[in-house]
Amino acid sequence: MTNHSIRRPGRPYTGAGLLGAVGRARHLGLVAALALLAVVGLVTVPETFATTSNLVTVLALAATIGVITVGMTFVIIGGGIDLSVGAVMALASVWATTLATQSYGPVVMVICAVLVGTGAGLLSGFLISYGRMVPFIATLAMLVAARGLAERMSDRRTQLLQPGNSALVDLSSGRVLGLPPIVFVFAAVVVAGWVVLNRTTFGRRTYAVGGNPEAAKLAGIDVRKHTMLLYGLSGLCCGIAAVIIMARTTTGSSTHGDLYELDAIAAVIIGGTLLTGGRGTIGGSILGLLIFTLITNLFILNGLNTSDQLIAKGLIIVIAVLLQRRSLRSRTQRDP
Amino acid sequence: MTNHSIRRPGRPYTGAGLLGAVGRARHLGLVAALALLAVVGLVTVPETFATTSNLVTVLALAATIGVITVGMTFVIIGGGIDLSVGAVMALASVWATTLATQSYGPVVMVICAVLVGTGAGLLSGFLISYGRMVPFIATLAMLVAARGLAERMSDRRTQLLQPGNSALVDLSSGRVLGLPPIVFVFAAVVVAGWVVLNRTTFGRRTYAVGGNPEAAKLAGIDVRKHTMLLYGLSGLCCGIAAVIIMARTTTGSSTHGDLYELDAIAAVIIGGTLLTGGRGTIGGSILGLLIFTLITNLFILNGLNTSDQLIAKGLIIVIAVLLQRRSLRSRTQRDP
Amino acid sequence: TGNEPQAAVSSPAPAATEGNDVPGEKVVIGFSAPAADHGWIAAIAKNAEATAKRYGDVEFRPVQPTNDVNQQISAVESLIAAKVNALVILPNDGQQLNQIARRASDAGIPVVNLDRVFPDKLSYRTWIGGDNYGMGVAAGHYIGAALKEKNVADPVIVEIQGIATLPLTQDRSKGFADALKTYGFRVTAQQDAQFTVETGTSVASNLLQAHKKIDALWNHDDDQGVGVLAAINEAGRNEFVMVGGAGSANAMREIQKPDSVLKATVTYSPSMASSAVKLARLIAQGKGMGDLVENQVPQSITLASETITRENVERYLPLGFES
Amino acid sequence: MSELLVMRGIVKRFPGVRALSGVDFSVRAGEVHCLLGQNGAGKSTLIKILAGAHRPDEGTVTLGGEQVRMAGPPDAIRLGVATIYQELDLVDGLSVAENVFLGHEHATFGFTRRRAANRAAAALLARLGHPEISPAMEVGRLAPAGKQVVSMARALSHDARVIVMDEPSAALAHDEVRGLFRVIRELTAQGVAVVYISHRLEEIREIGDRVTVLKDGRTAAAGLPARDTPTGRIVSLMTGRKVEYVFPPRRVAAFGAEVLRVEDLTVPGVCSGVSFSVRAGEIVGLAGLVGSGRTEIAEAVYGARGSTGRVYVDGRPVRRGGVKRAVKLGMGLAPEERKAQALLLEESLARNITLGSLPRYSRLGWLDRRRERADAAGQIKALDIRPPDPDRPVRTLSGGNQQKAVLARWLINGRRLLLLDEPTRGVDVGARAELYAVIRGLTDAGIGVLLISSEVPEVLGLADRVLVIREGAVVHQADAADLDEHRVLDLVMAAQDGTPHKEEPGD
Ligand SMILES: Nc1ncnc2c1ncn2[C@@H]1O[C@H](COP(=O)(O)OP(=O)(O)OP(=O)(O)O)[C@@H](O)[C@H]1O
Ligand SMILES: Nc1ncnc2c1ncn2[C@@H]1O[C@H](COP(=O)(O)OP(=O)(O)OP(=O)(O)O)[C@@H](O)[C@H]1O
Ligand SMILES: [Mg+2]
Ligand SMILES: [Mg+2]
Repeated sequence: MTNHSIRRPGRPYTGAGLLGAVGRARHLGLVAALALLAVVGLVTVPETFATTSNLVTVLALAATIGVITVGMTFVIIGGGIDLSVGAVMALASVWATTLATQSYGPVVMVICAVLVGTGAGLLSGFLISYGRMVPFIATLAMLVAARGLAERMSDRRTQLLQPGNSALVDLSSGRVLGLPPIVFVFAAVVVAGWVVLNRTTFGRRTYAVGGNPEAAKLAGIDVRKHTMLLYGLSGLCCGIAAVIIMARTTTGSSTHGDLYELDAIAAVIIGGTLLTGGRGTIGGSILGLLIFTLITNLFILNGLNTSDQLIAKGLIIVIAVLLQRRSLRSRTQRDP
Repeated sequence: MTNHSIRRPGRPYTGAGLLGAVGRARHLGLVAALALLAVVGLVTVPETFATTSNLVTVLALAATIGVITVGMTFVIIGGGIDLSVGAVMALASVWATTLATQSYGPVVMVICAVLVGTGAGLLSGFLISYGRMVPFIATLAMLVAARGLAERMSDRRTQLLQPGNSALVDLSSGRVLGLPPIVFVFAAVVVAGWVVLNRTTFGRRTYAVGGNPEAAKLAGIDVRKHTMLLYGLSGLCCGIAAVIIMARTTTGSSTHGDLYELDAIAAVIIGGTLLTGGRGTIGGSILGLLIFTLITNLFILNGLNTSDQLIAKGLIIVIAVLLQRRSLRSRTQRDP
Repeated sequence: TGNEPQAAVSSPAPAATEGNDVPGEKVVIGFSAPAADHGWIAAIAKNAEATAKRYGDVEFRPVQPTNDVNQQISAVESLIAAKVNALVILPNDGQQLNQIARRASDAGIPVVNLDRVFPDKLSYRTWIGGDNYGMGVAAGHYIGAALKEKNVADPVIVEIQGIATLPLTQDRSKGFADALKTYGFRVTAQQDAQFTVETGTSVASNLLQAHKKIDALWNHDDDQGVGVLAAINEAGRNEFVMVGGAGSANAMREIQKPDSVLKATVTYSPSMASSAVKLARLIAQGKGMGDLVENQVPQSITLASETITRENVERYLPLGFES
Repeated sequence: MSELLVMRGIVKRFPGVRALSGVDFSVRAGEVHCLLGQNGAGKSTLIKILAGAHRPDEGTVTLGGEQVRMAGPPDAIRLGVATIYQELDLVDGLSVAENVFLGHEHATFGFTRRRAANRAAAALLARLGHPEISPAMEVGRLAPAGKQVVSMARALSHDARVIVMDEPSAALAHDEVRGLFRVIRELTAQGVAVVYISHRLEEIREIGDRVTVLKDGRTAAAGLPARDTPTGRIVSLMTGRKVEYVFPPRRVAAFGAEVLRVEDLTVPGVCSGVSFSVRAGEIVGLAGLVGSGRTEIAEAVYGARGSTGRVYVDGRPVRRGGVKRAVKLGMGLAPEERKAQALLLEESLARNITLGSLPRYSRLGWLDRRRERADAAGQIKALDIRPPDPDRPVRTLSGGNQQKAVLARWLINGRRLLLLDEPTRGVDVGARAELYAVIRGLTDAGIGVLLISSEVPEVLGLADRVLVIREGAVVHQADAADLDEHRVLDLVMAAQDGTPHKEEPGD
């Protein structure tokens, strides 16, 4: 309508077409860090780094935590945190690989994993929104309980996929357009997450609930229900991640996903999402995750020794964040 | 003037005398949970639970994380978080047990551990306050780097205390008034922490820095310096914890303190300190920690297996928090 | 105990294998193992590397050790992509890494499976590892015999496991229980630790409270054993016999002390990593094992679990790894 | 008389905005110097520079004849400049005394002397006329007015030469402002210079000596006599045009059907047995003192607060189901603390405006962002929100414009009933007149309005009917035309000795 009249000239309306550009600017530091890592890869291990198979490896490795990171981004933008992701993924993988479930075939297994994940997420969400528990504690309790339950169910053993269910394994070892299907699953989750966050009322409400829950409530948003759904969403992502990890390892196990919560949260925060909620992007989280994955990959290719890797990783995190901060600061200057 | 007319009667301001009572009421849920655990202990394992030696064991177990929890309470009240505590403790223990350090005797070892801890803490603090890094990320980087450095220094071996330095071990196996000295160290740190938090300008300013950094800045407080010092304090506590763990295990090792950060943060939060900063008590954190330690003790006394322990632990956390929430709600009624 | 000067890499002197040690064609050996976050695994990684370095014809390519299966899969993938001549893999979990090992084998890369076994024999060329069940059996026999000798009836036997979710832990416990059964004994209490000193201390100090009188204690791992011993000393307890596991140099020195509760340890030697690298080299170069008649390296080699006591400890000390 | 404080050519730029572009400002010892200007004129920015919280890009500050350069708030405090900020700058978790002395505690070797601090704080509070506030009480448990008093006590706690007050009366009730003025007179008698910012012209007339007017980051006029300058001149200096500071005419036509009906509403411990109704096209004002429970009544009506009793919108009950149902039935609330309760500060203006009406722009959850923006832009234009940039984060808007954004949220959404809690708090004269017109315009469109305001003239001028609330009960109800300011003040402050005020039937 008459929008052009009220826009300040020098500051173009960030419409859909420009969103990319803004996104790029916002994540400049991350992209720079990623590029830097790529250059390091090309210089140190030119013959292995830039091969298709290595890139596929990186993406396949990123897929599991990547899917979880998408859910985590929602939860953190919504002002919460989910420590239970790794454990819930493990529980879902164990539940889906019990002999009873396996007897129904791969489709039921996938449904089972997704349902278990979503259910566990909704339960955490219920404790948080209706039980008024602090997210940190509620999801910590869920972490502990889900691992315990997974150990019980599996009798602490690794549960192999039955030969009849090898269709699931094809998700990882098969190739579609030269890529393993799990990479497409990962991509689909990322795209879906982006769309939901940026193009739907659910996403818009997520920012509101995280940014100012009181205001959201008074604006007529059912903050509690929404909060519960956010954790349900995170659980759903854990269920999908469980399918990926089953495909990759051909097993369900209570040990899967150990400390994934830290990696996922770190990726989200490096990606520029605030732990206080209300701000953040899926793109940033995924960039953050790719940086972590690429660091690992480079270390592997270069055969660095672990202790040095850890030290280097610490330094790289600091540098990436300082880079990003610099690029942010130059955009929005602050007072002293 | 006529102001009394504008206050509705019947709604008195909580005066000084009542503050204590409120404080006690604040931890009612925790005390109840602790009492409940004690009752469970007395009923299920009467002959072993209430013995002096078992209580000493619980206290000695609590000592390491307990000391760390005190520092963590400061950091969290100050609006931050410190993920590096376990790793910094490990680094301090390794540094203090290198042959070079050990050759100077136990006093130098203790000083070394404390200095290393404080130094690492100050470095994190510097990155956060002057480098403007998010605390989660800066201390995660410190976690990773400190573990790596500890592994390097120790060449991934467990470093035993030399026979000449067994004075350090006496801290744990000796007895003063029937208790091992580390319990007194623990108590001293708790008392010192309480005094600093409640009776010094540093402590009171910590609430201001965490609760409303903008207001603190406008009141003339050097928020950045204070923030850095908070992490230094947390590091100092890690150094002291390193001394305790060296005394208890007779070793320094890069594997010490794995996941202590989660336990310490959980204890602080269960104790009623808000992750958003500005509120919290040392007493609550210590109660929270004792609950955790007692749970583990009870489980082992009862011969429960770890999987069941995990499930039960999850449930107990939920119950303890819900109990506490109930006791809180009855004090300050809120809107739905 | 990294304070002592590093003992020589624990691998048997290359006496009879002289012929095999002469340089052959150049081979690249990839190596992947869990994160070296405790002494035994650290010794594995060190032994493998040191052994490889002694051969001019071996290019050793270790990848980032990790405790995350997902990452180990990627690490092995990258080794396959790099077309190494042979792979030595100590998987975090044999079943979870089976698929990727199988892919390596299918790609024509011989896999030497170290320690934790792949369920599918098509996934590896040769398996070499310790005998976890046998370890439990050895510990059970030592304890059983000791208690029988003292004529203890209905003894309190305590077991401190390593990481409970590992199949090897379950094997060890089963062997232990089976051996004890032959004496009419059973395990009174069982708790698991994490293979680290500190978890050893906390689990042990709680267990010592749960049982005011103990007759025997088996601790699966000498690394966490340092912590277990610290807890025992702290509690001032010495009424029982303790047996360790793995055979660290530190445990052996402890066994040498007459007043120590640690009376024995059952071996699970990280020297297997040295052997695994040697085997990988031989396989890649198409050689057999010198002492054997066959032209090729055997399909599986199980190390014996030996019991080290004060009587024979001198002999084993040089083989002990520094935890 | 010589100037104690002189600020010359002050320029301050924020990213994308020039908040101040050359301000001159000077204050004498012992005077009350009022700073006036529209929302966003740069008043707060100027005094933040004076307080050391912002560093000026250009310009000089001279204090007592010496040019000073302040690196941060501590420098300003040391030089004798104490400030009461517009945004409450207290720490909820600390006690009253600790807040008062934050940054300059009573301490020996770092150990606090709490008894001394409490005594000193109690003395300051008594001086401010609030001996009932306990120094040991946690500030988080105080009502906004109490917090404002603590802020003032903090400013007094410094031995200041200049005390700056940025809208100190915004959260205060009528009689509390009186107490504030008494303190200000004491201060000026001692030779302290007071810089006083307020949007209430009557206050300026009463307490001010001289007036400086800011407009668009420049000094429009300096050193005008506060009492004698005609209102019209001040307003036109501020706004650049002539604004009639009058209330729009009431509707004479009959009101429509009952939009809101409240029966026997009880919030435990706050109010009991409150019944009233609002008709279409009617503005019902709630008059009362701070703490009389008006906010709670509005929140309970809105479903945001646990209560018993019955609430109907257009005859349909609103109970259980909370705010969501209230919004669905056509209610909208503009809460009292806009930053804490209404705004997503980091989000854009447009997104804040459409927050209450997302379902309007969604089909199966999918957002029609084009229509959303268009509507938001329409409201920005209609309410003249400045700057009219829908993408600007709300955080960077001035207080009055933020308030307009909150109103816009509900205007966009075709409400049946609006609950406005202190809608003009912190809003400048010009914008205020616009808001009055907007609110009146709403009723012309058949919307019912429940208006809460601590400014009695505002309630009387804008409302059609007034309910007087005292201690959580409706003590009087009458047409606004039948009441005057004195009568209302009598009613709200009546002593508790069984006052003879009878409840009169409405209309
Ligand atoms: N931190 C900031 N970042 C960007 N812009 C700012 C910032 N602070 C203030 N501004 C802008 O500077 C201008 C002056 O704001 P200021 O708060 O000084 O106005 P004011 O006169 O105090 O208004 P009010 O009467 O509403 O309080 C406004 O346009 C505001 O949007
Ligand atoms: N969440 C709360 N907890 C405890 N007391 C509260 C709470 N909210 C308000 N109060 C108290 O309830 C009383 C009524 O407050 P309310 O805000 O309704 O007054 P009001 O008439 O709206 O005044 P104002 O002009 O400040 O809006 C006050 O004494 C206030 O301190
Ligand atoms: Mg202002
Ligand atoms: Mg109010």
